[in-house]
Formats: sequence, C-alpha cells, structure tokens
Amino acid sequence: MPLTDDAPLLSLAGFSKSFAGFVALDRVDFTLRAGEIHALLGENGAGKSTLIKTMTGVVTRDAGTMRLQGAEIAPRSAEEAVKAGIATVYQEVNLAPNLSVAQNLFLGRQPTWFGLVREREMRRRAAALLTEFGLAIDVGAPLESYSVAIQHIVAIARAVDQSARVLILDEPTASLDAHEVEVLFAVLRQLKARGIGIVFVTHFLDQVYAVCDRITVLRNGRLAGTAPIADLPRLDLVRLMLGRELSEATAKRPPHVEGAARAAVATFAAFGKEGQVAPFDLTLRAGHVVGLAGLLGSGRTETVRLVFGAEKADCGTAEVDGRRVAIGSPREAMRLRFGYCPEERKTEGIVADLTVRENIVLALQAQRGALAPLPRREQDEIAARFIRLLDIRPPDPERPIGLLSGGNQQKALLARWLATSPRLLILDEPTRGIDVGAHAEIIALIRSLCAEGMALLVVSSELEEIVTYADEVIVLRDRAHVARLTGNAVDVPAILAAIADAPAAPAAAHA
Amino acid sequence: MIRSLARLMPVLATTAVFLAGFLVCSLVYPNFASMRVVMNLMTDNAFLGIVAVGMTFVIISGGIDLSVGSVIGFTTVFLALAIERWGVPPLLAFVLILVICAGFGACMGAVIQYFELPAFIVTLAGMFLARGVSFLLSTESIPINAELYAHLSDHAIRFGSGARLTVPAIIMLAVVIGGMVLLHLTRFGANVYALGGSRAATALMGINVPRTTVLIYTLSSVLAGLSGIVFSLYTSSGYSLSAVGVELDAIAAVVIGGTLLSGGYGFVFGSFVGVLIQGLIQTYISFDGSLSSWWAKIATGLLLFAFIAFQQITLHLARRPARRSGRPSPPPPAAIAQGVVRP
Amino acid sequence: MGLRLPRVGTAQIGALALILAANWVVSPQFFDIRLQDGRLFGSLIDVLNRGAPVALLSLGMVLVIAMRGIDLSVGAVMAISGAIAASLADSHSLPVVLAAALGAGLLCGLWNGFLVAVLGIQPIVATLILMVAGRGIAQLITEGRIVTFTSPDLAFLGGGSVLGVPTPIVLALAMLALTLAVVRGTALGLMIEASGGNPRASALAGIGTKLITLAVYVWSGLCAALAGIVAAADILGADANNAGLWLELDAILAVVIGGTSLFGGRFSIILAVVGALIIQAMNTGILLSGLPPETNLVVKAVVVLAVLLAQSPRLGTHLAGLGVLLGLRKA
Amino acid sequence: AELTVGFSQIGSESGWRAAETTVSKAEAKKRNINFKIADAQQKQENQIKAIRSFIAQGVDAIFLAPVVSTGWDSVLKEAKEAKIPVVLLDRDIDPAGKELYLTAVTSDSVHEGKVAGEWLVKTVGTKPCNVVELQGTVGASVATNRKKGFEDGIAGHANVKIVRSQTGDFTRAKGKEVMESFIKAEGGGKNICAVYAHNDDMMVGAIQAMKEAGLKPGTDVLTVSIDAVPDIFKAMAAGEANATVELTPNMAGPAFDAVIAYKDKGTVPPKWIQTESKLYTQADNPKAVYEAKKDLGY
Ligand SMILES: Nc1ncnc2c1ncn2[C@@H]1O[C@H](COP(=O)(O)OP(=O)(O)OP(=O)(O)O)[C@@H](O)[C@H]1O
Ligand SMILES: Nc1ncnc2c1ncn2[C@@H]1O[C@H](COP(=O)(O)OP(=O)(O)OP(=O)(O)O)[C@@H](O)[C@H]1O
Ligand SMILES: [Mg+2]
Ligand SMILES: [Mg+2]
Repeated sequence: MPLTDDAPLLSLAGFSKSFAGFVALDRVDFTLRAGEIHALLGENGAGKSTLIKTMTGVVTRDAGTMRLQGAEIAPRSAEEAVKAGIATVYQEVNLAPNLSVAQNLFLGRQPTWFGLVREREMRRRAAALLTEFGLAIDVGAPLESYSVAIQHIVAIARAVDQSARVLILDEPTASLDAHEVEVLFAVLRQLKARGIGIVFVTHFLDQVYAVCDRITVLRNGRLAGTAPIADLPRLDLVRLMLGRELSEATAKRPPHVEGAARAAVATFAAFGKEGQVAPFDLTLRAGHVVGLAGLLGSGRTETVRLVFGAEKADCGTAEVDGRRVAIGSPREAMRLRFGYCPEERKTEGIVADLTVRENIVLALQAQRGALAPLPRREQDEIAARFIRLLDIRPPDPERPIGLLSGGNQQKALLARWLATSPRLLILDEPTRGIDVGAHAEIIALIRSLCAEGMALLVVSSELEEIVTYADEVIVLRDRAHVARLTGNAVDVPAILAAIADAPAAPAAAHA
Repeated sequence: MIRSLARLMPVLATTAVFLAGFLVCSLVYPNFASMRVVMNLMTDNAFLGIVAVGMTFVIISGGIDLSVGSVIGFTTVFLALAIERWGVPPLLAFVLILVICAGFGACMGAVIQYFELPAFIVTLAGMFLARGVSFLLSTESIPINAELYAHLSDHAIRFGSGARLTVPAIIMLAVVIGGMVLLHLTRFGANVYALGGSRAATALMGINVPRTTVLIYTLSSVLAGLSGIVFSLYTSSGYSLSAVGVELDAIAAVVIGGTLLSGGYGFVFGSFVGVLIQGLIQTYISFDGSLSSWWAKIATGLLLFAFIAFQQITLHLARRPARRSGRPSPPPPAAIAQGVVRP
Repeated sequence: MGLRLPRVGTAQIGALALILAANWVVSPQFFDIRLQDGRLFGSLIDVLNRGAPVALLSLGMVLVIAMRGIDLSVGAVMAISGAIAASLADSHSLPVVLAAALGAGLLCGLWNGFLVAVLGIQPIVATLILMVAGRGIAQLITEGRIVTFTSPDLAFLGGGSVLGVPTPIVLALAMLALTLAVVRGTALGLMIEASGGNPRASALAGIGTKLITLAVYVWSGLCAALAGIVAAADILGADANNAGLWLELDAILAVVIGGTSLFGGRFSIILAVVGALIIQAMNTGILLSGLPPETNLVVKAVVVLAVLLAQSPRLGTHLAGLGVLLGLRKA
Repeated sequence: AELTVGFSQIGSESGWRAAETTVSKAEAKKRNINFKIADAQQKQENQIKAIRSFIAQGVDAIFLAPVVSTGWDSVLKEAKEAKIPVVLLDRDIDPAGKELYLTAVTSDSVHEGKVAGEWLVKTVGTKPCNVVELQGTVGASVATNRKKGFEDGIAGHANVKIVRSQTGDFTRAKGKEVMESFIKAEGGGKNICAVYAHNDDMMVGAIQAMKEAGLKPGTDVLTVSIDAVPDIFKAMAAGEANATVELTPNMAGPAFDAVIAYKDKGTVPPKWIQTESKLYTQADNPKAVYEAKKDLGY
C-alpha cells in the first residue's frame, strides 16, 4: 500500500539512532503532509519518542536527512526546531513546574513592553488560550499545584499556540479523560483545517480511528508500514504493531462475585481529609477489584493516597483484619501489606538513576529493612522473573530505568509492587502509556491477581477498561464519593451517568 | 491574591524575622534604634548585598557560584594596581575590570554548560584561580589615593547625627532594585526560574539554555566585580586577601532569604533581607562586646539558628496545605458538619 | 539530567596516576620508600598519611551528598573532637578520650541530622550553623590556645605505625572498610541512592528517608570526629583555631571528583577516597615542586579543572565544545 | 569616670593572638576600664563594621589591630569626626593615615625578621648554610615583612641562602606537612642547615617533622622563629629549638596608659610606641621563661 506523496510538508529519510550499541531507530522514513493528522504507532519501546526527539534535534541522530517544505533542515535543539516551525509536546510533561501556568505557556515569547514582561496581558492571553481547551484555572498559580492532566493540557496548549507548520504530540491523551480528549480533538481538527501537519502518538486505537488520516507503524526501531486509515483496519493494525496476532482475551469478563461473600481485607469508615477528599466509606475484599472513576481532579488520587498513608487522614477510622489501625505513612501501610503504584511515574515512581533491577526490588527491600539485604542472586531472579512476566523491554535488568521508554517504566513500577506480594494493591492509572499488547496483559494480570485473592483498588480514566475487571466501581465528583455501583450495575453508561449527575448522590455514597 | 501571597511567604517570613530581631536589639541597646545603625547596616553590607543579588540568580537557576569572594579580592587588587601603578584613570579601570569579570564568568558558565560539569566544582576552581591570580599580581595591600576615591567616599546623603547613606549603599540599593526588575519582570528572569525548575524541560521548551547559563554566571561575576569596586571604595585599597569567605556569607544570605538551594524558587528581595539579618547579627554582637571570640561564634550560630527556626515556624503556620485542582473545591460535606470522630 | 551508565572510575584513577607521575617528574625521589624508626617513610607515604583526614571526611560526606545533602560543619567538628581529645588525653585513658571525642562527633551529627530531617532546614544552612558555632565551641574548650598533650597513647594515633604503616592510614583504611561493610554490605547503599535520586518515590516505596538522613549526618559527624582526633594526635595538640579549617571544601571536592553528583543519587565511596588522594597528591606535589607559594592556588585551579575536564561526559566532543567556546557555532 | 574602650581584634587565629586578647582584658581590668572586644575573624570588612558600631555606641576610645595596612581612611575619619581617639595595636597602617590615629603600639615585624636573620648569620659564621623558610599566610603583611626582614638580615652573607620557601599558613599542622616535604625534597634533610619559620607554631610542627624523619632539630638543623610562645621554650629547653624573637602580647597596656593620659591631661603620646623584639636562645634559661609565660593565655 504505497502512497503517492506529491507535496509532503515534512519528510524524513533514513533516520537511525543507536544508544551504546542498542539500535533504537533503524533507517526510518516518514512523511507528513500539510493538513493531515498522522498517527505514529508502535509498541512500548518501538522508538516513537526517539524518532520524535531525533526530529527536533533533542537527540542527535546517527544518520538521516529531513526536509521541511522541500528545504533541508537540521535543528540541533528544541529551540531551533521551534524556530523552524515545529512545535512538540514530549512524552513526559516537560514544563517548568515552579513557574506559573501563564509563564509556562509563554516562556521565551512573553509579551513585553521595553523588555519588561507584561504580566497582565500574558495572563489574559493564557486564560484565553486555556479556555479553548475548556480549562478555567488560575493561570497565576504555579504549574506544579495542578494535576498531571492539567499540566499536560498546558503543555499541549503551549505547543498548539507555537505550532507554525508542524505539531508533534507524544501521547498527549495518556492522562486525559474522555471529555478533555474530545476538546483536544476539536482543536486538532481546527489546526488541520489551517493546513498544519500533526503527528500524533497514542496507544488508544479508538482515538486513532477518530481523528487520524494516516498511520505509520514502528516495530523494534524499524518502519513497519505506512497507510491511510481506511486501508488499515484495526486487526491489521494490531498485527502490524505486534508482528503477531493479539490473543482475544480482553473482551469478556468473568461473572461478578458477590462482594459480601469475600473476606474484608480493609475497611475504611468516614475516612477523609479536609481540603482533599470528603469522608468516605470503603471496603476492600480479597479477590475483589474496586475501581475508582471520575473526572480529572475529582479526588481519586487523593482517595488512594489516604488509603496508603501517603497523606494522613484527619478523620475516620481504618480497620484491617477487624483491628483498628492507624495508617500514618507508607511504611505503616506496607507493614499491613498494602502496595501503591502512583500515578506520577516520573516524580513519585521511578528513581531514574537506578537500574531496572534496583527499581524493581526497592519496595521489597524496604519492607525487609536495610539490615536484611536481598542477596544479589535473589534480586537477579526477581528482576528476571518480572521482566519476563511483564515483557519489559529491553530485557536488561542493569540498564538505568530512566533510559527505558515510558511504557516500560510503568511496567517496572508494577513489578516493584508485585514483588512485595501485597494483600491490597492500589493502582493509580496502571495502564497509562502502555501499548495495546501490554494493556491486555496487564488487565489479564489484574484478573489473575484477583483470582489469587489479592484485593485491588484501581484508579482508571478508561471506563471501558475499568468495567472489564472491576467488581465494584465508586464514582467521584468534586472530591467526594458520590456513587457506588456493584455487580451487574457496573457498566459504562451507568458510570457516565453517575459522573455527570447522580440522582441520589449522597445516599449512594455510603451505600 | 492569596496564591501569590503564598509564594511570597518565605520572603515575608524573613522580613518579619528581621524586623522582630531589630526590635529586640533596640529594646536591649538604647543606641541601637538609630538612623545611624540602619545606615551602617547598608554601607557595611553593601558589597555583600551586591554579590548576593548575583548569587540569587545563580542559585535560582539551580547552580552555585563559589568564586565571588575571590573575584572581589582580585578586583580590588587589579583596581589598585591599575590606578596606582599603571596610571589608568579610575573610571576606565572600572570598565576594564567589569569586562574582565564578565569574561571570567562567561568562561565558567561555558565550562559548566558545555562540559556538563557541576557548578560547585567549576566555580571552586574559579575561586582558586581568581585568588591565585591576585596573589601573583601582588601580595601586598596597596592604598588607592585617586581623587575620585576620596571624592566618592566623602560623598553621601547625610541625615544628621552621623547617619549617612554612602555611595556603596546607594549602589547596592540600585543593584537590588535592578535585580528585582531583571529577575521578576523580564524574559531572562523567567528563563532563570525555568532552568531551576527543570533544566531538561527548559531546553525542550525551546529556550536557549546554553546562552542563559552563560549569561547567569556572567551576571554573577560582573556583580562580584561591581562588589569589588564597591569594596575598594569602601577600603580605598586593594588587597589579595580581601573578601575571603564572602561566597559563603552570600549563599547563606540568599538561603536565609527564602531561596531554595535546589533552584527554582526565591526572590532578590529575600536575599537583601538575608544580608541585613546577617549584618544585624554582627551588629548585635559588637554592641554586646563582652563576648570572647568563641562566644561570638557560638552566638552567631545560635542566632542564625534562631532566625531560621523562627522562619521555618512562620512558614509552617502560614502554609496550610492547600492542594488545588482545576475545579472548585466542594463545600464542606455533611459528614464534617455532623462532626466526625478523629482517628 | 544526563543519565549515565555505571561509573567505573577510570577517569579518577587515571588522574591520580597522572598526578603521581607529575610529582615524580618534579621530585625524582617521589616513589622512594624506606623504613624510618620502624615506620614507612617517603613522599608517597606522605600523600596517604596527609590525605587520611580528608579521606575520612569524604567517607561521611559522600553519603551525605548522595542523600542530596551537604555537610559544611565537618571542619568545625574536627576542631571540637580534637579539642576534647587533647584536653582529656593526659588525664584519662585512651578509651575514655576516644569515647568522648567520638561522642561529640555523634552529637554534632545528630544535631545536623535533626535540623535537616526533622525541621526540614536546607542542609547548607543547617550545617552552616554548626560550621560557625562549632569552631566557637572548640575554641571555648581550648580557650583559644593550642592545648598540647604528652599521652603516648593518643600520640600513637597520629605518629605511630602498625606494621610500618602510619596509623592515620590504617585508621582511614579501617574506616573505609567499615563504611563499605555498613553501606554496601546491607541494603543501606541502595536505599541512600534511591532516596537521594528521588526522595518522594522512595518514601512511597516505604523507605525511611528521614531516619537515613539522620544516620548519614551522624556518620559524617563520626568520621569528622575521627579525622579531628587524627589531626590532633598528629601535632600533639589541639589547634581549635585552625584544625580542619576549610577542609569541608576539600572533602566536598573529593566526593565530586569521585563522581558523585551534588544532586544526590549514585555514589562511590572508594572513588571519593581516590578523590581525596588526588587532592593530597596535588598538594604534596606543589610542596615538592619548590614553586613560590603565590602560585599554589593557580596550580590547584588548573589541576582541578584538568581532572574535571578529563571526567566530563562531553570530553569526546571537546573539540566541538572548543568550537562553541570560540563562538564558531552554536550548540 | 569609667572609660569604655572598644577593641577590634583581628581574630583568634593563633595562640599568640589569644594571649594578646587575654592580656588586653587583664590590663583593662587592672585599670578598671570597660573593655569591649569584637573579633573580626581575619576580615577587614568585619573590623570596619566593628569600628562603625563602636562609633555608634559612643565609646571613649577605639583600639584597632588592623588586619591589613590599607583601607582605613574613611572609617577612621568617621571616628575622628566623632572625636573618638584610635590606637593601633600590634600592626601599623599605611603612612597616609598618620593623622587619623592617636598612636600605634606595635613591634616592627621587618625588624623581627632581621633579628632572626642576624642571629643565624652570627651562629653559622662562614659555613655554607641552606635555609628552608616556612612562610606565614600568603598575602599577610606580617609574613611579607618577616620574610623581608630575614632576607635583610642575611644579606651580604653568600654562604647563607634560602633554598626553599613555602607557606605553612602560620599553623602547626601545615608547618609539619610542609617541613615533611622539604625534608624529602632536600635529600632526607641532609641538605638543610637551618629552618626559619615566620612563627613559633609552624616551627613546633616542623620540629616534629624533623624528629619523625630521624633528624635532630637544634643540633643537626638550626631553628629560628618568631613570637616566643611558651611551647617553643619547651622545645628550647629540650634542645630541639635554638632561637626565637619575642613579640610581646602586651600591646594594650601601653595603649591604655596613653589613652588615659590623653583623656585626663590631654597628653599627646608619640606617634609610635615600639615594643621590644627580644631574642631568646637556649642560653636564656628557656625553662624559666616557659614557666613565666605558660599561664598568659597562649
Ligand atoms: N538515552 C537513551 N539511552 C539508551 N537507550 C535509550 C535512550 N532513550 C531511549 N532508549 C531506548 O530506545 C528504545 C526506544 O524508546 P522510545 O522512548 O522511543 O520508545 P517509545 O516507542 O516511545 O515507547 P513508549 O510507547 O513506551 O513511550 C527503548 O528501548 C529505550 O530503552
Ligand atoms: N502530593 C501532592 N501535593 C500537592 N498536590 C497534589 C499532590 N498530589 C496531587 N496533588 C494535586 O491534587 C489535585 C487533585 O488531584 P488529582 O487531580 O490527581 O485527582 P484525581 O481524581 O486522581 O484526578 P486525576 O488522577 O485524573 O488527575 C491535583 O491538582 C494534583 O496535582
Ligand atoms: Mg514514548
Ligand atoms: Mg489521579
């Protein structure tokens, strides 16, 4: 299915890059036309982010040429790329957390008056820009006071506002919920109409089919194929990405177990913290998955942080095995054999300098205490086991985790907690940034953990996903638990209805 | 706006601590609360205030500059030699030394940037180098007798009863104000903060990080040079051992002023107050005068501790955890109204 | 932040070898070693012997820095413990003297750790307090004079030898072995690297970061106290005014030359000690060279820069770098 | 009325300095003077601050032990405007500032070095003699002067020459370390005939280094240093040191007397009250001097 590119806006030829012998990109060609949205797809570690970074000069490529509107360009830094008209949102939020939202949006191009930044004007423009994305926030507040999702929207807004000819988005939707995604797509369509070429990386195939015009697939650093959307139905696409068939285990869900039949692992009553989340009741049972659903900032992360003691509750009680316990810190929670895989991978999850092995054994080691070091053999075994189980790539336990692709980092974090064999595992957005293949594997993993009797508390923005494994879904709105759906009541429309407006909200919260 | 107030908290706390300290001193020593003491505080700490402004930029950007003390020393020696031995007119000598300092700072910044070396060590080498070169120039102290120096050191705005706002103090105040404008109101200032927040992200945002880094160290060295000029005015001489250890005083002032050493947060004004706090501690000790050398050191340490602890407490009380989200917070839910038992 | 693959230390060891070779050039008898009164004697032994205090300091400092901290007070702690040791030496038995001096170091470490871990004060100011006040405390103990002692037991720690090896070297080696055992023999090393690399993530993974913070400052205090004892034993007296003066900078320099980042995370204890030896080899070389003292600092600056540049991850592209410096092209 | 005197002391960098402070306090007490000391920690800026604050406090007289010779004009002018007499202790300032102070009670550090040099020349006679020199802190005026004085003292005697000269920062530890490398660089010490140290503390360290290298200080190697602190007398008594030039720690006594006479009777003292630079050798009963000095606060 070769295509005739009569007037490519941007064309790359023979892009190669290897890191210390590891080939991340191998002679990749890529073309982007004006006014198209081009999906760049592939498994975790396929080389998507690397292709983007070599394009913008953030990473120097080993070989390859690049033409923008026919003229050869070779940006050597993000700055030069921006000057050439290529704006990019990189995979991790890359903004200055300490600066205000407005400064982040306009850094380097603030409106000035005789060299002085016009703060008011900048804020006004920032607010206007964010309104396009449906965001009405205080643009004077530091960026870090907002959730990753909002930070991501800010990063997107900045790039969109900067993009003269090309806009590159590396997994922009990973932390967004359905509503934000719709807003983003509306903006992208406008840009497309203005003739801007857009590169879009995602692991959500629905989104690909919703907005994209063409698809390029990378596999193991090589170009696997390029095709218009119409020529590449979903199954073919998945086969192209994985290089094999996807086992069809995802669709059906085993029958729900009646909650009360299972033994309660932990019970929280009127648990809460002022300013974070209103007091809630929550019971977690062995072999039972509780899902938390809600919009951005609805208080899901706060809820699980309270449960894990990362934040101290100021009211309510917690019981584990029928005994009253105080969960004042993660250490205490771990003593109760809780585990917590946080949402903010970069700042709260990985220790970038340490190797994959060290990152995986970290929690287990902390649980054992400093004086009982895990023998190196045991560490190697654990690392090898989880690298195999979760298919972490490259399968090198001695590589600093910061050098792994985003999705593989996420898997290593999951491994960190699985290694502690917790009774209660809390997962905050566990499938964020994970490719289709691995996605299915993680869901299967959640199910099998559950079958082995582990209690799970899962936060996820993907409702279709949550209903496939959750036995119970709690819906949050405005930092309060507003509805509880159990058994067969767990389905997407019901959750959506509850998120939008639960008819009997307060009553449902403490069912 | 409450949020901007929260950002200003460290500075406000520092200022409150300084005022409280001044009040206590005034109650203890009758002569303390005078214009003269206040003006002395300005004059005597002028050179420190000037380098502290430069240091604020460096620290906010996530770096550090240990060379400033030596650069001051070098500047005084250079000026003394240039004016007294080589017959360079003072004003030309000032320009020359500022250019030399700018070059020196730019080199350090370039080495830090292009060789990816830690600022701490590069500027430590810079510290050795600047001090070493001043030894090579002259190990003796050289008086400066130029007309301009006599004129400038006599020139002052007088307030009566011996209180004088001297030229060094005026220069420092100008630098503080200029620094505030540059840091808080220009693109360059925003870039400095961004660098401190995340160097990698700043580069990805399309900011010219190398240029900004080089400029930051250039600025710091130029201000150290200016501080050296002020120091030479203050002492009318050049001496290779002058301003030893000033870098630590400057860093301490900046950090006491509420700037985070890890970068990204801080205010020029805070550093200014930090300088005043250090001056206040010294003035207190010399007003007391009964302390032996060692008790003076212990008292300095304890007062430093008291100021910092007080500042920490103030911050703690003022900074109630307030997490924000894109949507308004809920009204207090019924459960709280009903009164929930605390765990 | 640039992530690097594990360091092997070739740059540091190469730098040390180069400096030793340079010393040999300026002083041909540099590698001569003979036995003098049953004690090894020679310039190379001087490098090790004089380097011992900074090496001891760097053993504590490297852990503190790996935890994203810094300890400016080590010089002052040296002065305190030296003052205590020297004042007690002639009236008490060695164990009492050591216990008192090391105990003081421990208390100093606790104080620093308390300020950093519990009160949350930034390490540089927190330890600055003790840097200023500590020297005052030391002078208070000696009342500003040089307190001399005659106790041969304490003197042995500075001037004695074990199997011909000067005691300071033996002590530094023993302390190195102990530190390695405590840190690398347990999971403490991993926990320090994790906490220094990402404190928030580590706390969430259940690591007691506060306790570890406290512990590394205590360790730094202990190492500094031992260094202070050695320094006092060496000159048979406690010079509270000058003992350990500015040595904190040398210790930090040693740690950084040893490849540990001031932003915390990965650290190497052995390379920190190599760093200390590099500094001392350079100092000894300057003394042997016969250059006038006015040039000491310039030589030091040039050597430090050279050692650092040799380690720079960008040395490979240094030509391009030079091009940039000359403004030939923009990076 | 009771006088209040403020003293801007340099610091407490050495035993001698500590003794000067102690003796000054004792002298003040003797005369019932309210004595305020500000320690400048070797920094001129701190001394200027201290003087300013003394002026602000309205003291009756200011003593200043200047850390450097230059840079005092404007602050001393302020003192003069406030009609507070200033007395320099221990070190002099640049001659241009002569009318700004009442008197200077100092020794002559060039002269001290010269006394040491002349002693050495006299002692070695016509024998060739290689001298190693332990300098004070680089840039410190005392170090520069004592070096110069010593060079003056040995000038014209070609048999005596300085072969190595390094800074020992005025401290024992550095004195020892530097001496160790001198010994190694000079053929195990065989080529060294004499050591000259800018202060006794460095010499005490150097003596230790020589002993550890198997040399006999005082016999194999001559020593001469300056200050006359108690510990050097101990070494002289043991035959390990040969000579020292005294720098008296009692500078404040004459200064108080001058100030009191000036205040009470308006007597203007001479511009320079020079203290004696007495040479002590092993012949001067070092043991007795040690006993006399050991409680003076060195
Ligand atoms: N700086 C680096 N050093 C070494 N290896 C690297 C570096 N950057 C990336 N890699 C490797 O290159 C491969 C491609 O990574 P890349 O981030 O491009 O994947 P990706 O397709 O974006 O994956 P994901 O969907 O998980 O984000 C990965 O195996 C990664 O480990
Ligand atoms: N440790 C923390 N300190 C300060 N603020 C925090 C912390 N953790 C989270 N927040 C902030 O709290 C706010 C609400 O949390 P958050 O948005 O994560 O809730 P959520 O319901 O989990 O939504 P989502 O996970 O979809 O973003 C966010 O602005 C977030 O940045
Ligand atoms: Mg990626
Ligand atoms: Mg969340």
